[in-house]
Amino acid sequence: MSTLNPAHPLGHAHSGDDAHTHHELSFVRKYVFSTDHKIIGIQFLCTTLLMLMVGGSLALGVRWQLAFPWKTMPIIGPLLFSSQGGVVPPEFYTMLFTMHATVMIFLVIIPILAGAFGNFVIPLQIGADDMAFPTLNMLSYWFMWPAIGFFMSSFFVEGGGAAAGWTSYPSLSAQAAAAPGSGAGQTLWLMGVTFVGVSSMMGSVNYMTTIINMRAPGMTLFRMPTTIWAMFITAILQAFALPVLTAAGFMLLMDRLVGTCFFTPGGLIINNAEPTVGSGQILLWQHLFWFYSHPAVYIMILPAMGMVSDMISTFSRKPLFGYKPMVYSLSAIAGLGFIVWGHHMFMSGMNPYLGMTFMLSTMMIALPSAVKTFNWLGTLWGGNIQFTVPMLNSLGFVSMFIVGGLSGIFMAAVPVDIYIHDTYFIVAHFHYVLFGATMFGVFGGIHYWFPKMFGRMMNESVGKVHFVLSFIGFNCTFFPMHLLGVAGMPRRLADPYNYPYLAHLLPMNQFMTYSAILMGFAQFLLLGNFFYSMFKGKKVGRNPWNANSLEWTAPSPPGHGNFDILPVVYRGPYEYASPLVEEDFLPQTRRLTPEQMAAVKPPATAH
Amino acid sequence: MTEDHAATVADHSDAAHHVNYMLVFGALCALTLLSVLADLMGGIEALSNAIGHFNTKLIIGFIVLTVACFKASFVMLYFMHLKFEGKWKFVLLAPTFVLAMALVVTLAAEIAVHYYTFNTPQSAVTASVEHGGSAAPAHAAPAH
Amino acid sequence: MRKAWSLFFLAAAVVAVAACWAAPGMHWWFPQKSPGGHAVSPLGNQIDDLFYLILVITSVTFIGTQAMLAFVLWKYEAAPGRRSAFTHGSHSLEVIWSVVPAGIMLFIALYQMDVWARYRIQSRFDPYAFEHPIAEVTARQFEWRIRYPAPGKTLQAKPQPDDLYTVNDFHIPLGRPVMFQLRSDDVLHSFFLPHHRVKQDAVPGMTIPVWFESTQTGEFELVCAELCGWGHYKMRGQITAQREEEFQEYLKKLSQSQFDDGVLAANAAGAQQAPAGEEKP
Amino acid sequence: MTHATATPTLKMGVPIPNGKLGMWLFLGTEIMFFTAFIGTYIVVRMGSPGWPTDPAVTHIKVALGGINTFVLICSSVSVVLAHEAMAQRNFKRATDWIIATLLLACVFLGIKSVEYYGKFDHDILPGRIPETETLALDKLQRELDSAFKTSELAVLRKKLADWEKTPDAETKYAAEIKKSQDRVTALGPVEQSYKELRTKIKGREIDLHQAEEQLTALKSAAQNENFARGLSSVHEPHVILYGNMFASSYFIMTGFHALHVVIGMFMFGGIIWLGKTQRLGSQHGVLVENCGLYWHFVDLVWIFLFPLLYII
Ligand code: HEA
Ligand code: HEA
Ligand code: CUA
Ligand SMILES: [Cu+2]
Repeated sequence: MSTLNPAHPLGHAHSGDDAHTHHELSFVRKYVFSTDHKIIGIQFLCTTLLMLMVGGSLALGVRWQLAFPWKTMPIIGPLLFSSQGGVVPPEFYTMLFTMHATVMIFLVIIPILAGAFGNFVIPLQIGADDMAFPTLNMLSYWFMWPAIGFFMSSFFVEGGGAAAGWTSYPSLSAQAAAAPGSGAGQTLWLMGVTFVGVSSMMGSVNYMTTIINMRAPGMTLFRMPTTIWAMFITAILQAFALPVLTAAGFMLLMDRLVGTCFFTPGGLIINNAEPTVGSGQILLWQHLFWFYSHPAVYIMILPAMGMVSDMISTFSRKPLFGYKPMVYSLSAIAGLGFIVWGHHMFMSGMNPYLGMTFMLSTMMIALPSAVKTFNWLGTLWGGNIQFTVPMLNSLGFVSMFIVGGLSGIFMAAVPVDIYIHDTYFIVAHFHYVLFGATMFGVFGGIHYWFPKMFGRMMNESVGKVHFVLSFIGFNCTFFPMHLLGVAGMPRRLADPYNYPYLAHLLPMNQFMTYSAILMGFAQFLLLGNFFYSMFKGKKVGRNPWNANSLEWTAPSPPGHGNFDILPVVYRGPYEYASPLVEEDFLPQTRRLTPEQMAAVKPPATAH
Repeated sequence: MTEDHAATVADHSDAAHHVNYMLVFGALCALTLLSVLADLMGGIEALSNAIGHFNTKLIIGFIVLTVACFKASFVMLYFMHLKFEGKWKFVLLAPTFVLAMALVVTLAAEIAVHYYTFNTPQSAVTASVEHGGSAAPAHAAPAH
Repeated sequence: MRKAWSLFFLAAAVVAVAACWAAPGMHWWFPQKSPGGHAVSPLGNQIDDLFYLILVITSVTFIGTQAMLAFVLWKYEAAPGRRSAFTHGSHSLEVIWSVVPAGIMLFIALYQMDVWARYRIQSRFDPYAFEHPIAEVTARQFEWRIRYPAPGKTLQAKPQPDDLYTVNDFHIPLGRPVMFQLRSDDVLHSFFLPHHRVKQDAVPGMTIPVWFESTQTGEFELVCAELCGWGHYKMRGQITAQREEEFQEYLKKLSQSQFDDGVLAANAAGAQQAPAGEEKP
Repeated sequence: MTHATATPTLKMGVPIPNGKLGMWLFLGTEIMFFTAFIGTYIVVRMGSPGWPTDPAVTHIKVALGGINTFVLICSSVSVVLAHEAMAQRNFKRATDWIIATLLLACVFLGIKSVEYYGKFDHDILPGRIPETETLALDKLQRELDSAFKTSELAVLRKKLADWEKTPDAETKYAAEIKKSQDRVTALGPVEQSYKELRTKIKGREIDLHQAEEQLTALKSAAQNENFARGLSSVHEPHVILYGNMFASSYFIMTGFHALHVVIGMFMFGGIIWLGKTQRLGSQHGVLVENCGLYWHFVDLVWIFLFPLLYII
């Protein structure tokens, strides 16, 4: 029995050396084409951080044009458009925001959540030695690279990168004549999205199998940390929503390449080209696209919600308030998330009765979010709050998610959406949920699991400075967007000041651009801290945060096969401040003797 | 290690349930023949005429799709052994089914029932003004 | 330094609320064509009312939750020797905070339906306006083409020889609901009147009736609100709302200038009208 | 890793191997993938004011589709028998059944390609079907032009022109020049009627029906002169309303189904290779079962495609 019961909760006694002895792998197998979920997770993390730079730089290009329209754009301008004196042409602006969103969504947010954290954390938190299908896992990472290649190369083909927005609505995206970026660039874009899709699909099948079938003994479903629940539900969302996008993508690709006409009504004369033939349906694409992409926005936040729940509980030193409601609300968000996609199409010419139905379901999705928000506050209430960097970022998540979520209510109200649809109000909304919530959750997660990844801590002070600067920069950049939206400024405009009623908004846009640059510089702190600490950070043992879940019983960093002692789980992951023990935490694997159990009668729980 | 263990479990369940595959095969063939015949023979036409105002196409469609559903359930239940699997099959397949239906039903409500005037091939109204003539008919007559 | 983080988060919320409070005065609010930035259409005003209703609800929620956040951060900052309360949740609290928001959401959802129905459901349209569309607006990269029926006639689906055409210049009569048919020739566009709070995508292959009513004379911007290619940002039109008589007068003038073969006009008005006829050989 | 220590018997999760669980989950995603296509087809079809259903127009062959359904059902049986044989540890028999399945898959693809050939032959291809008379005449004109531009006549003319330019060609290639000139004269009437037809089409002097008749006449005249090859690429001008949408959905659905068949064949190839090299063993039970599940799914998709595309 003693082997099942690790008697060293603090874990300082063993460092993970003993785990390394079995396998001798070449460098390439170990670090490049590795099948070890931890290495793959770290590969995903580094790649996506790199892509964050790319996406962020594109965003700064967008911001430049909005603040200083038709002025020489720094770096890009002289480099690419020297003939126009460094002034970017309007179609380049459309490419900038299209590729900004594409990179951020398909190459940063989705892979950093599912790919990086999902990979690293899932087997560790459920007590498995690896993923169910390690080779598939490796492939899932390497399928990212063709996508990156396609996206990046699209800038250099005739006509330039895709320019139909990340939503790629036909006919703009279906007809090569429609816009400069609708030629080869759009085709490459579609192929890129297909590869990302295949990558995610392999990942999600893997995660589902792993979570269903490879949990450690005693790890019942309701003893899983919320991170695992969130990853599980995200994987389900991916698995069942993504194939629809892939199929739609193929149809659009065929429309472009071989002349099918799923999304092309006949008789259109686009840019003086031949009239189109066929009798396809433009709105069909929007339905299929949002059938995936609305669930996708939850794919982009649920894992962060799970991670934040873990961190808030850990650093409040208090059990997660309402664990089961938290889990149910995650599922409810996912379930409802499948039937609200039409709220992106209120103004699209969709059947108005359908619009009403979608409005109702969209309103209802605020409920599980409310439950989550209040439970986070409930967890903090009465806690013993430690303001570590992960905790600060998690608090940033909660505070920003509320803003982003509440602005969602305006848009969910159809009549209000008549006015604010496709204005900066929308842009404000989704940056609040995507950057404000998810990215802060991710920043928190990076600081939180860094010691497990590398056995070292990230610098606390630098982390705090990064948080403060990002938080201020973020809010100064995006909060004013709500006001721009109310002022009626449409999104995707290269030069809004062309319209007299918007001309006076230029100074505000300049302020936002300066803030965005501040926020961009702040990210250097994160990167510096990340790579510096990887080699020079303070060394730590297994459980630097005194946390409960399984990963903290493994060595830091865990060797191949993760656990030196097969973990057995005796309780849920949030038993902080339990009266049963002296310390204020009680790991899931720690076995208590009957005497210990009897010493204090635990208070009635919510389960 | 889990692989081996589980494989034996699977073997057990297989051995326990013997399916007469030939019977299933026969049923599937018969059903296929039925749907081919439904199309080839004019029998249904006569039937629908007898009943009256029913659309022949609708009846054929209904029959062949029902037959397809039966065939599909035979394949799933016996060939894919779903009949003998544990409860997990419901957990796994129910969401897929619900989602697939949700997508199709919504699309049906939207695309198949046009709320707004739908005109495609779009009459090249403005084009005809410009290019002077050769406009396609505004409302192309259906093929049937 | 203690409690600094609580104040930090509190400050963010306070600044946000302050910015919203100051916004109308700084002209960061609804476009100001009318006093106070009110919508210049009845339905637009209803939309604004809904907006303000939701703004009140969300503001209360926002202030409440952020205050709560700041409070717990203030009160429960870690202190040596303290131990947090050991609780896994509360059933009744969960019920309260699911039922109360549910009630609020349901209220918003039901309350707004009527505005939406008036705006979109065709059987709720003003019957006269519905029967007599004043124009067909066809979006096209990157302009708005407007086709009016000849004065005194009703608009036909097919273009008529005596139809009147303008580009990017849409005149409407004041004080009654007007309906027009929205189409697109090439890609998606969106017909957006910020001052009237009207928006509708123009979909190729579809003809969509849109109605609105202007309560104020003057010229207003017509914006394209759906990405339609490189020139999306400059696809700007103009709405001119004028009194009924002026509008009819305008149509007559338009008809005259459009079907003027140059000779008549030259005779009638002398050299003034000459430029219109000049292009003809 | 402490594999050796007594592992607790408590296994979490469902009582099936990971591989099989993963396969079922994958099939779930596949269901959604095909739902997108089939759903699209259903709604587009219901939402279209019309749809070509006449087999003479669509070149849909119910009999071929029916036979293919039968073939796939047979292959489903053979694959399940292979699985059965695996369970009885009769690996030789399992291999044989897999071979049978592979052969049936080949038959399926063979029949499929016959069908595809028919469609290609009549140009029932997405984006190429005229849906109005104008488009049909335009297309006829285009095809006639390109047929004549690349025909024997054009080649001969070019040769003659070349010879004209070369100084001593008259003496050198006299016989050949004569032959070519004769041939050009012989083809004169064909060219003449081509030119007439073309002017008529261009001036929109004839309607589609007349154009079709004259094309037939032209073709038979050309046949007599042994010129038919050049005109075989000219299709009869037919207006098929909503034909493009039909062809698009037909090809995307059967195309992706066929792709799945091909992938399945590779899987079977792998198993056969294992079997033939005597390496197939009881550890491959899950593998064969998974291939079977996949193959049944392919069959399932076809079970729905068949009535949807061929019958309704
Ligand atoms: C992580 C991503 C994410 C998340 C979580 C959300 C969450 C929500 N979104 Fe958002 N959304 C996007 C990403 C996201 N969205 C993106 C990317 C787009 C634009 C795409 C594009 O066009 O390019 C978009 C667009 C978008 C639209 C379309 C707008 C338009 O184009 O016109 C709508 C409309 O209904 C909408 C609604 C909502 C709602 C109701 C929620 C809800 O889930 C929010 C629920 C949360 C709360 C409500 C806050 C917490 C709750 C409380 C504090 C309780 C009390 C509250 C009340 C009583 C009100 N979103
Ligand atoms: C996860 C998603 C995500 C993220 C993180 C971001 C991050 C940012 N976005 Fe993004 N954005 C989208 C998703 C996202 N966006 C989407 C989906 C759209 C809609 C597109 C469409 O309409 O189709 C959009 C559109 C969009 C627009 C509207 C364009 C338009 O409609 O015309 C704007 C405008 O300001 C903008 C700005 C920014 C900024 C300033 C950031 C910043 O937060 C970025 C900060 C990060 C960095 C700056 C990078 C890090 C540091 C460096 C690279 C070093 C170099 C920096 C310096 C030298 C300063 N975005
Ligand atoms: Cu037209 Cu944008
Ligand atoms: Cu959404």
